[in-house]
Order: sequence, then structure tokens, then C-alpha cells
Amino acid sequence: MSLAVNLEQMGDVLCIRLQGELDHHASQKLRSQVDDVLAEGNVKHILLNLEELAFMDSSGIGVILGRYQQISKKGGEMVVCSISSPVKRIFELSGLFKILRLENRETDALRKLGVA
Amino acid sequence: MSLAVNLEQMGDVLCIRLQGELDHHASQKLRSQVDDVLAEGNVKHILLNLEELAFMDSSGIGVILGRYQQISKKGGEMVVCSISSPVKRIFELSGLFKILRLENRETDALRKLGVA
Amino acid sequence: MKNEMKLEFSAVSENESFARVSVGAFVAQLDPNMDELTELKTVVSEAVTNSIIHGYHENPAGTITIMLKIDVDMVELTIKDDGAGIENIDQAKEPLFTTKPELERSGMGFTIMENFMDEVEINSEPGAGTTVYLKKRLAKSRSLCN
Amino acid sequence: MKNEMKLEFSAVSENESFARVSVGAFVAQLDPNMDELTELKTVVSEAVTNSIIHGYHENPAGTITIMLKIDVDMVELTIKDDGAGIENIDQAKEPLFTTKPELERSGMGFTIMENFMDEVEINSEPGAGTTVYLKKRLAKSRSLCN
Ligand SMILES: Nc1ncnc2c1ncn2[C@@H]1O[C@H](COP(=O)(O)OP(=O)(O)O)[C@@H](O)[C@H]1O
Ligand SMILES: Nc1ncnc2c1ncn2[C@@H]1O[C@H](COP(=O)(O)OP(=O)(O)O)[C@@H](O)[C@H]1O
Repeated sequence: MSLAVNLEQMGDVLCIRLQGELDHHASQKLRSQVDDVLAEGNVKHILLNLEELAFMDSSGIGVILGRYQQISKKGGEMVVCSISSPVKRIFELSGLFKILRLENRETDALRKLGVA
Repeated sequence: MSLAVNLEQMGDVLCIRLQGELDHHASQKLRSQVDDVLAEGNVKHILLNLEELAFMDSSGIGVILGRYQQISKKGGEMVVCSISSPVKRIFELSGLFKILRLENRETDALRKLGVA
Repeated sequence: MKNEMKLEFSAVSENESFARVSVGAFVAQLDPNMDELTELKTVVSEAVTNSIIHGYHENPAGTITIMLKIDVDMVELTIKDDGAGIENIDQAKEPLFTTKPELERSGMGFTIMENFMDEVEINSEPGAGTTVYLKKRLAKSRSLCN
Repeated sequence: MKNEMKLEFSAVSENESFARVSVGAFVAQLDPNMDELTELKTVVSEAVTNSIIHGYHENPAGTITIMLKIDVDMVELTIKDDGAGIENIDQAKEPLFTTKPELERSGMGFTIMENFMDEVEINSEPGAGTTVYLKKRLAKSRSLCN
């Protein structure tokens, strides 16, 4: 199973929906796809919807942290929603929740970011 | 994925419903389960429902032929229904359709065997 | 893309499905269609089962080796045992021929391999084990559309 | 049941998911629960990725070997490369430590392995490759109920 990446921009929020498995191989494609959008300069916040993410290892941590650093420099924030329990454990081990906010559903997350 | 075997006797017909993968490993279990029922002596015909059979190799041919030989000695017949196209190819290669009758649906097959 | 793997495992029937899954997962990198994937899994199942039953007479101490090379649209599979070997290869390849009718073998293994693959090569000698080399070119129409 | 397998494959990132699927299919014979299966797939992914990135610096000519033994409720995994090796193993095991921050490595690989497995042993020397030995006892409550 590989990774399907769905990117949708809503106002100044980039919504990244991931489906499948996020490992080192998939992280390279994800990184370049997201960075292409960030380079356009209209994104402030990122919302990560992980509802359909079946697997993630520490390579996923790396790519998430890298995007976080880019948007946080410009005062943006990163929100994660619909996370499964195995992926949540990897987030917890890495201390990611110290910098990312967790929401249960995409609509709640979007509302709090002011775009729904 | 392993093999799930569902056996149901209806009159003198033994209906064998297979789900999963039928290879050499699974054929050993299937053979002994079916032979236990046949040993009771009340079965004349066999109906094989392969709707949920995802995979079969030549070990499946062997176990099907073995049961066919037992019931045909006593004048019974063997009917197969709901067969998928990859499994059908294995049946065709082995010439199984020369001795088994093919039906599309379980109800049709049972009606023709006189039990539905 | 070019890629290869080698897999060794105990000659027990539990590993037949493992071998199919592993080969299937590796070949998936070439994006085969469903029929091609089923054909490849079937020939793996046939050759591995033969090594377990005929090569090692179900002795779990035996080891089976699968080598798999993929390249663009080409799949090359080698399945090897160090078991009993085959006396008469031409006879073994005949449809319905089997030396183990008491185990309800159908004698269709090699016939299926020859029908599902483009090339089948059997190297075997009594006492020296058996190596089956199988080759298949995939249609690849789907990948070219991507 | 006792069973074992050995898997060798090219050090390319396409094989990370193949390695997870193969190990998962083999361990499935012990009927692990979903959490245990995810944990095992995760540690395989971590160790294989490390061999590709740190061991072989993404040179596809490298070979990675996985050895897997299962026995009743015990899983023993060995993942080996013949690559660069590790200078300071204690430092490498520290959470967040990485020698490749430019590749956005998180430095969490060994931490995850130690959290998900009962035993982790790293054997490595600069120039002599790296071997990671991982061991886990499964809960097995489900199998006992069957
Ligand atoms: N790996 C092997 N080692 C020894 N003998 C083999 C091997 N594979 C096949 N054979 C021989 O070839 C015969 C035909 O094989 P096959 O067509 O697969 O049918 P089957 O497995 O049903 O007997 C077998 O009965 C056996 O005598
Ligand atoms: N197979 C290996 N070969 C060489 N060095 C390795 C290997 N595995 C790990 N290392 C070293 O250990 C460090 C920590 O590994 P790890 O905790 O997995 O984090 P990361 O992979 O994110 O760097 C790596 O940065 C690398 O220097």
C-alpha cells in the first residue's frame, strides 16, 4: 500500500489529507508536493487530516516537523485531526503534541483556524 | 489469508462454502472436515459454493477430485457455483468441468439437486 | 525500475501463503494487473508446494529458496530446493502425472506453471534438488497510462 | 509452532513497504493482535530505513538482510546491513539524535524500536555494518481462547 496525498487550500489553510502508508519512501514525495504549494506563499496554517493513514513511522515525524518549522516561522500553526491510535503513539513518543494541536474532526479544526 | 470452511447438509446434499485461499496447507483441513461428514453416510450430492474463494491452486483440484470420486461411486453428482474467473481457469486447465456441473447461483444449483 | 530479493524459509505448508504474499508484495512495484498477480501467486504456490511435498517429503528441516528479479515489465522467479530431485523431467511435466496420487496430488502443477508463465525451465537430478526458473513479461498497459 | 525465514533485498526505499508486508505475513502465523502487528511492522520499517539511509547512504547496490524466527509466542527479528556502521551506539540511541538532519530524519528510530519491542541489541562498528536484533513476546491471549 502506498501513500495517496490530497492537498486542498482553503483561505490561508492548506489541508493535507493522507491515505495509506507514510514511510521514508512516501515521505520524499509528500515533502516535495507540500513544499511546492508552500513556495507559492499563500499558506499560513496547515491542517493534517490523518483519518485514512494506516501506517506511519519516524520518517513521517521528520516530514511533519519540517513543514511545521516552515509555517511556524511565519506565525502559522499546525493542526492534526482524525488520528488513529497507532499513529497517535508515534506522535506521543516524539513529543509532537507539544507543538501541534489535535482535533477530532476536520470541520472542527477548520472552524478553529477560521476557514469553515 | 487462510481458508474458512462452512458445511451445511440439506437433505442428501452437502453444501460446502469456501472463503479465503485453498492451497496445499488448507486442503488438508478441508479434506478431513468433508470426509468426516461423508463418513456418516447420508450425503449423496455435493454442492461447492466458491463465491468467496479468493485463490486456489492445483492442490484444490486434488481435494475436489478426491471428494468427487467418493460420491460418484454411489451415483451422486458434484455441482459448483459462483466461481470467480481465476479459479475457473484452473478448473478449465484441469478438465474438471467434464465431471462437474457449473451453476451461477447456489439457489439454482440446490433446486436442480432437488433440495430447494 | 530494477530490483531483486531472495527469500529462504522452512519447508512447512504454513509458508505457502507467506511465499505468495511476499512475491505478490514485491511484484506489486511493477503495478501488474489482477490477473497477472494471481498467475504469479499461483505458480509460486505450485513450485513451493512441490518442494515441500516431493522435494522434502514434508520434512520441515528442508529449506526453500525463492529468488525474484523485476525490471520494467519483466518478472524472473527462481524457486529452489535441495531435496529429492526429479527422475524424469519430461514425464513430470505431463498433465495429470504425479508420483503422489495417495496424497491426492492432481499432477497439474507444471501444466499450470507453463500456462501462466512465458518461460519455464526445470533443472533437477535425483539427489541433487530441483530448481524451477519462471519468467513472465507483464502487459504494462496500465503503467504506461499513468 | 516453530518457523523461520531469511529475506535479502536491495537497499532501495521501494522495499521498505515490501519488508513490512513480508514480516507481517510471516508473523501472522502466530495470530498477533493488531497492535502487535503494527509495532512489528514499525520496527522493521525503522531498521530497514536506517540501513538504506545511514548504512548505505542510499546506494542501491547495498543488500539488507532480515532474519525472522517465530516460536509459540516469541518473535525474533534480525536486520543487518554491510554498510557504514555506527561510531557511537549510545549516542545513536538517544531520542532525537540524528546524523542526517539535512534529510529531515527525526532521530526517533531507535527510541521507537526500544518502545515497541522487549529487547533491542545493536551490533555495529564503523566500516563493518550494523546488525539490529529485536525480540518481542506476544500476548497470545486470543490464541489461547481458540
Ligand atoms: N521440487 C520437486 N522435487 C521433486 N520432485 C518434484 C518436484 N516438483 C515436481 N516433482 C515431480 O514432478 C511431478 C509432477 O509435478 P506437478 O505437475 O506439480 O504435479 P503434482 O505436484 O500434483 O504431483 C510430481 O509428482 C513429482 O514427482
Ligand atoms: N544501519 C545503520 N547504519 C549506520 N548508522 C546508523 C544505522 N542505524 C542508525 N544509525 C545511526 O544512528 C542514528 C540514530 O538513528 P535513529 O534513532 O533511527 O534516527 P534517524 O534515522 O532519524 O537518524 C542515525 O542518525 C545514524 O547516525
